[in-house]
Amino acid sequence: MKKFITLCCACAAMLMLLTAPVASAKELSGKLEIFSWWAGDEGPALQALIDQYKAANPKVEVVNATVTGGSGVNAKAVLKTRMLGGEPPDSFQVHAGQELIGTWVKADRMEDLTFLFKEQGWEKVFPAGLVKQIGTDKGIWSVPVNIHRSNVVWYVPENLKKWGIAAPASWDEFFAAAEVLKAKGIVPLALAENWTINHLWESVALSAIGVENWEALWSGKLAFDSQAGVKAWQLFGKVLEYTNKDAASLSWQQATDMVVDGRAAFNIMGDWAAGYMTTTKKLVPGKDFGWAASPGTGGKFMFLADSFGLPKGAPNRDNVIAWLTLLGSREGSDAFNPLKGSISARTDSDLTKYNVYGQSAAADFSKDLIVGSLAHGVSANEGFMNDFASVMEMFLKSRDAMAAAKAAQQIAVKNGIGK
Amino acid sequence: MAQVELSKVSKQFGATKVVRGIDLKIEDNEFIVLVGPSGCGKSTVLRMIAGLESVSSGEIRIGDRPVNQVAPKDRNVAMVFQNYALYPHMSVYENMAFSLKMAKESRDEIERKVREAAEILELTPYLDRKPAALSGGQRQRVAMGRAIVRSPSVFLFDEPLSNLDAQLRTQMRMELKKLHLKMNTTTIYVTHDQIEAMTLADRIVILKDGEIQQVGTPIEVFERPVNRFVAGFIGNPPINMLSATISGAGPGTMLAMGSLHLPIPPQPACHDGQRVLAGIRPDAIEIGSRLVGLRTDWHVQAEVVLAEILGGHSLLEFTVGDISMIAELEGRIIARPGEKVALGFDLDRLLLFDPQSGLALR
Amino acid sequence: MKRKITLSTIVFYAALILLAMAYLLPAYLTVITSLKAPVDISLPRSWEFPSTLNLSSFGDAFDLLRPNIVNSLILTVCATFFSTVLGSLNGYVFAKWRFPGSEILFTLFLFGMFIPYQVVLIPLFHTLRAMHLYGGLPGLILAHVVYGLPITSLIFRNFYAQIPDSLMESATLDGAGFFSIYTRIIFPLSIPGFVVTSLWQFTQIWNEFLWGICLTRHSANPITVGLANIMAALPVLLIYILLGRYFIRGLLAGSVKE
Amino acid sequence: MRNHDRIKALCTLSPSIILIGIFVYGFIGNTFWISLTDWGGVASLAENPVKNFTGFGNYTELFAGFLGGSFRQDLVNAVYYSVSLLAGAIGIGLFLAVLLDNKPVGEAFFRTVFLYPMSLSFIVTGTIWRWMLSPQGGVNILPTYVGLDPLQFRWLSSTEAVMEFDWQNLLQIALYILAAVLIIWGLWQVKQQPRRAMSRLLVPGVVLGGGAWLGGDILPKALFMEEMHGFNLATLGIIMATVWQYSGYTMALYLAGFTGISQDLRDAAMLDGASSASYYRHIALPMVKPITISAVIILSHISLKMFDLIFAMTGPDNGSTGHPALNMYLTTFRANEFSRGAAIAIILFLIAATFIIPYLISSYRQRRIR
Repeated sequence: MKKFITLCCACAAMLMLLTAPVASAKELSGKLEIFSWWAGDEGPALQALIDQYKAANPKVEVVNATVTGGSGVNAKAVLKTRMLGGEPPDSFQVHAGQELIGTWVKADRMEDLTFLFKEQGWEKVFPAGLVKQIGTDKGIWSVPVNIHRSNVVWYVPENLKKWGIAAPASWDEFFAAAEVLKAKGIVPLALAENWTINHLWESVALSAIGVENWEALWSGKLAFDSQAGVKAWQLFGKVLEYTNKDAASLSWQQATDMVVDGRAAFNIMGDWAAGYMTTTKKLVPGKDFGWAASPGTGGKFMFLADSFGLPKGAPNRDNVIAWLTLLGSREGSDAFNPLKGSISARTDSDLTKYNVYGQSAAADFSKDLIVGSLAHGVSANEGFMNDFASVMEMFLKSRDAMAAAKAAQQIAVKNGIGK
Repeated sequence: MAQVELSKVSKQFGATKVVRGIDLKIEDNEFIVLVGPSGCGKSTVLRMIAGLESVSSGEIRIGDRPVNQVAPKDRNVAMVFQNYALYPHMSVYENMAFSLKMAKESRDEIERKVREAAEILELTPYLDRKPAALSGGQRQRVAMGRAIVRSPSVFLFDEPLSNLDAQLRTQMRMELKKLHLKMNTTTIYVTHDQIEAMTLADRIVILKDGEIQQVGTPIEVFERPVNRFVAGFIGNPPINMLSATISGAGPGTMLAMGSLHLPIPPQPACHDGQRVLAGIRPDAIEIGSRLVGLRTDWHVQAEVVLAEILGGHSLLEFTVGDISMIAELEGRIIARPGEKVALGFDLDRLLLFDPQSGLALR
Repeated sequence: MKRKITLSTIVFYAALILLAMAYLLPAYLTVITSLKAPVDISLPRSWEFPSTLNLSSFGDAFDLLRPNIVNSLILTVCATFFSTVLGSLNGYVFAKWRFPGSEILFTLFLFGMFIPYQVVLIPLFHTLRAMHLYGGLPGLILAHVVYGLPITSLIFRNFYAQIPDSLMESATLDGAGFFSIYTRIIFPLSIPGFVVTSLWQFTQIWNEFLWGICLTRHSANPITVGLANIMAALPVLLIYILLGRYFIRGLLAGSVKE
Repeated sequence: MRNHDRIKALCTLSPSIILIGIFVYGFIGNTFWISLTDWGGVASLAENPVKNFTGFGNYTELFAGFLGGSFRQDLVNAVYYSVSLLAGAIGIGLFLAVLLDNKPVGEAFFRTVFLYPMSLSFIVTGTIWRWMLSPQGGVNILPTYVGLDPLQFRWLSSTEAVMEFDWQNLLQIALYILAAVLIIWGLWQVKQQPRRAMSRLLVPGVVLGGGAWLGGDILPKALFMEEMHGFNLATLGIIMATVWQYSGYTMALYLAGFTGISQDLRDAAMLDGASSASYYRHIALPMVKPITISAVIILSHISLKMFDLIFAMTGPDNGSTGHPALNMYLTTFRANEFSRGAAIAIILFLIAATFIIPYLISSYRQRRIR
């Protein structure tokens, strides 16, 4: 049976390889505008994809429209004005999950891509859990290009050895280690500007309430101000005590620098930090820096994924379909992800192309329990995300777990979480 | 060649009446000077003639043509402004040529007219200069040149000399007069300087509060002012104005000013005991050898307050009894304060005014 | 006369130099940071000189930003041109051709200078969309021209108010009308006004961010959007230094005389 | 007579009138209308989004609602921010102008140094100052170069606040402020018109203040719970950056004003025995009062629409340095609450209007007199 599936996959792959030249034989021309926030460090990865696309479709002029700005805040705003202005880009980057469904699918702005998934056989090569995040009962709405892991703790092994501690598997272990570090004048946990605080919250909350409760929260089955919800905030409050006080004025890179420079012991950040440390800081993964699942989340993989969709009214529909086909292909995926520092969303990627970290993440992805990230648009819609920032702000000021939990429940109701 | 006629011309800005029903006829080739204190409406009259202000009521005619509705450029008038209004970005030549250019005259014609005007005004060497590179007097001449080139039927001058220093002003005043004699164009000239008015005008129009007080030749307005205002406004140093009482009549008429009693010529317009204002021009007071020509009962002993020598003539401030006056005297008077001198009044030139209405009594 | 060096002169110059240094610090930081290689950049050593000079970030930034620089130049030049020309005509009317209600109208114009751009953002892109101008440079130019009108009209009005009325009257007597007075007398005299206004507009438009990001598609993004620090600041800085004195005069004309 | 030209003048103006009419007044009206609807939520980005009229719901939500807390803090920030910016930029600008007015050697150089920040984009300024004020680098470590300990202040991330008040008592506080304004105004007027000052200003002021103090408990509360807002110390960094950028501008304004004062006047003051300080205090400053007024107007306008600088310096979600203009952007384009964003924009606009309308009216009157 398994063999049969593998065969099918191989056939599909063959077919795809065959169809690709067919597509270019159609001689696509005109333009293709790709809208994303991948500038700077992430630019080369996107460029690799574009280069492949250009090679296959030399007559198409690719417009690489990037809008800079932390985790796409600007890009999302620009995208909205463009959609409202009736000028959708041909294809745009969007986080898989509620950021896609809650905003664009609900507003009926996307084209159903089920046909493409069927044609390419993607329903089999992408993990079902992931396809669930980009689809509704009415269709599948985007093509995922990568998987990032959110719950990773980063450290420098040499430093830990020097300080006489180990990477903590639970928060209790962390607190014990933190006391040691504090006495040495080392910041136990490096933190940066606000969105990274949300990022930390999701890792802490996941460890506090577990996978089932986490999913129950977002399906509306568990209230935010339930006992579990309050527990998450309490633990989070305790963790915050071990972070640097100047967090809000640092970028996430600067927080990572603190770990690299030995000013801090740990940093919880998505695995793009691995990309930053290897590419920009020229460090060797596994040797110069180490990683583990964030405390209390071993065996759990909190993911976020970038995906591209086809908006209704896209000016160059055929070119977009060729683009999406490339994104979903194994070749495209394996060209992009090693550079981006993420892993492929496909279950059949060529792991030899990835570095040590990528290989370990891919291994985890295939065996761990998968949950969606809050901070990166998987679990909740944008309205909730925006209001959650206010709640977080309130909590940072008051440190009142009960009040924060209650507030979170209110905004969940307001924004229709689980509906 | 044009006469200018104003009939019942008024101007109102909102509720304020600036000009109140003026009637004035200016003859062809005449040089008319409008004088009056500031705010009397003289500039407004000029600007209405130019067409820069609309007329609230009444009519203005230039030549025989009513011009109330005629655009300024079509009135064939030229104006010289107080600040000259030279276009700073144009050379002297271009400044003078501008109106001709606007009137679409041919290049040769413009060249000829500008050269001619420049010749008259001795501006030929400066034709390429910008106004900023000229002296005050030269700028003044360019402003005049700009007016001349159009050979307008009426010249309008709005205090053209007030921005010049005293010496230059006298010189330009004379040039202006000579120019008028040469060009023979109807000229309307506004000033608040009565010396300019006296020296330039064929006839002077004295305005106050938007109304004409008197129109007349310089001598007329000086010697026979129609009211106290004109008498006081014209003449420098100003007329000595004293309250007085008339007594007697006919040949025995006497004038009492304080403790001073003087016989005066018969005043048919006055009656015995009438209170009047007596005006004695400073130059109607004599001293020394010039006393000989005066009746002896017009001689008085005066006490010197201050004597000022102004070159060829002198000003003497003095008291007689309890009244004090100023005299303008020929020659250099050297007198110490407190010194007694003999003076004489030429009471043939005495001017009498009604203290209430201010009108001349004659 | 030779200045005596007194204690107060020393204090005076010390204060001046210290302040100048404080003002220059951020510039110093920017320059040395942009000369460092990425590995070299770290917070605790932010004030130190780069260990090796690295000019590549300039080249990289320039390559990356070339289209944005071109967009910004087109945008800034066009918008500055139209808004100053219109502003000059408006200022001419407001200063020299007053009519009943013109002062109220002018005040209503000025009001547009003070509205926060956020207030008009949503209707603005709806309107541009309806006009088929959304996304490209023409739409952005239109927006900058319109919202530049109040300030340019104000600067020119104040500038023209200084030109004596007698110049206008003289030209009227010389036979010039509304447009010929403008083209032959007023316009040639307003070169300094144009310099001042264009500089103001140039700076404003070049530096504007919110609309740049919200009203254009990628290919029309101005430089602030495709930003890299020092590159975005340089042209303005250069122009500014060269024409500094006009700049100051312009600021004054726009704000003081009112 | 000149009707022909008048018509030409009006025609010249008409394109601008139409453009300003639509783009300024029409758009403000449109935004106001949007703020009265419920345009927002999940389907707000549909081709033809549903918009229902809801009256002033968005406004009450912002001022008294549960989730308006961050907006309220932003509003308080904006007030403190504006006041500090005015004080800082005008104070320093004036000081610099006085220094340069004394014609030091290299005046042109110094003037350029102080003015150059003004030509930068806020995005640039923000990025530079983010570096300058990072706690482990920038100005904090400057003292180490002269052998001192580094500063520990967290410029942009401090969560401390001073001068806090409870938004719940908004009404009472508003009454206090009103009373204070009346009393101060009254004291100022008491010399010229004692009776009017007493009856119209002082007495009502005292009554109002006393009433608010005594009856504080019965006044309706703005919120259902306590909510403290104050001057967040983290905004100090933003204020410093803005002052850095704009004090040169006020300096230029004042400097030009000082240069415009005739040398005669200055000489006269010196002969009258005025010291340098009292010359500025009694002669120069009163003479450049219109400059102060326009600087206040321009700076408060800038501080009210502050968006890019904060965005670049502390990022979008840093609550303690938030600002209504930034909040509007996030509410509209991240939370998709278009009507709420419009309401924030209108509130911003109204605040700006309270500054600007009196200024425009007075300048209009001045022009009419002329």
